Amino acid sequence: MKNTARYFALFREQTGCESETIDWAGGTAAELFQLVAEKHESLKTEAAALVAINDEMAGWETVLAEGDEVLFFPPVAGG
Amino acid sequence: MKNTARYFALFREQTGCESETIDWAGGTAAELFQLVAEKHESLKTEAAALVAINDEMAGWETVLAEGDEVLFFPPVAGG
Amino acid sequence: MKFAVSNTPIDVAAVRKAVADNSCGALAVFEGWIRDHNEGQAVVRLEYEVYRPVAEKEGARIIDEALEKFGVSHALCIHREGLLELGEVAVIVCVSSPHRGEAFEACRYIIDETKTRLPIWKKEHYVTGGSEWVNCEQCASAGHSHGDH
Amino acid sequence: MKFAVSNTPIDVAAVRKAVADNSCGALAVFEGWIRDHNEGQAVVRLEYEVYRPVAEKEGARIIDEALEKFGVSHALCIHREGLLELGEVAVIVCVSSPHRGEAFEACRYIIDETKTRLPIWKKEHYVTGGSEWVNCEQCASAGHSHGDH
Repeated sequence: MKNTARYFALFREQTGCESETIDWAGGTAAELFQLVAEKHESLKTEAAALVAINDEMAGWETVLAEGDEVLFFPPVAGG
Repeated sequence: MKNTARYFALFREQTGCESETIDWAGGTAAELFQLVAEKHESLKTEAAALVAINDEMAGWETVLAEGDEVLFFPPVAGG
Repeated sequence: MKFAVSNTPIDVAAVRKAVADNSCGALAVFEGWIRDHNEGQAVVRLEYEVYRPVAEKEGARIIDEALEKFGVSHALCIHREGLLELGEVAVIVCVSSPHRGEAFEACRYIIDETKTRLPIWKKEHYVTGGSEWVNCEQCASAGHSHGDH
Repeated sequence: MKFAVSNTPIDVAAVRKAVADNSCGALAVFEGWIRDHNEGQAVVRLEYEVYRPVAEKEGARIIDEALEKFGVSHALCIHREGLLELGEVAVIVCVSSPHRGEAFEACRYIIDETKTRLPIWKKEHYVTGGSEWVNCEQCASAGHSHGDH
């Protein structure tokens, strides 16, 4: 199935990419992250990273649906 | 010995007096307050009252010296 | 200056600016406003009586305690005296520091101590025409005791 | 409005005024300022990246949680995005309520949640010419974990 992956801040710099379509077997948000981390070697897993699906904050264990847009947020630092 | 007693806010209204000289046998600030409370019947003892001696905050058990000016503060309510 | 009593309206922007510092990442502010009610009574204005010689000395002491205790960079407190209308600022506390935790704690400490240690009294004037001296909030609610006579 | 992202300087006086209310006796404010140093490095400016669609929704949620949890009257948070110079206000939180305890607690809650839950990132630009994305403060200091992957 197809999902869009979007990268922000540090992740965008590490992947050199803002957004890409991933065609894969499907699974959880965490599994998609693992897949794109294998593709982009410089993308480092961060324990404090957050994920949103279709503009709503979500858990890493959420199972993705066809066409979901998955936002990968590196550790946040507002304020 | 002689001490000056000064009254503020509620205490000034209850005694109808800003300041007076007390000629007495001497003792603690608490004892002076008791004495003036007997003189001014409408002066009500307040558990949260504070006392200052010569413009410094003090404890009620402080023994007064000749000429000390004793400030009787009703319960405070700043802010 | 660390603590002052003012008989004219408090310039909030000026107090804030007085603690500005490029080495500080955090500012915590508390303002006490004249509220239109207290314990079920409608209030029209408040009158603050301040005994300045002790209030100024003890107020500066509270600020010094906060600077020492919480290690903040700057702290300033201004308290009004005289007649105040609804919505006016009765007291302001501004604290700046590198990080936010200590700024919040020092700000809270300063306003709490200011309300219980300084010779400042307020008289509420009611819509009904009456007026009354207000008791310290802890005393009124919980029989809290500052003295022992 | 409860939460907003701004790409122009924050008007502190206007935010304060937005929570004014004659039934409130207390205002608690927090401001985050651009500090001239971080972890030993001299900073010249900061750059904030904000993903607005999620930040705005989640920011409004944080304010609603604070209103509900602490029972305060009004709460407002504005966060900057873009390039900020030293001393500029990066974020402001204003909370008003009848009494001060809940105003302080709600203000602290809002800034703490804002710093850890919203998709906002900052890049520090150093005097030496380099720049770096800043990690969330809890993660940097204590291996604090938000996710589980």
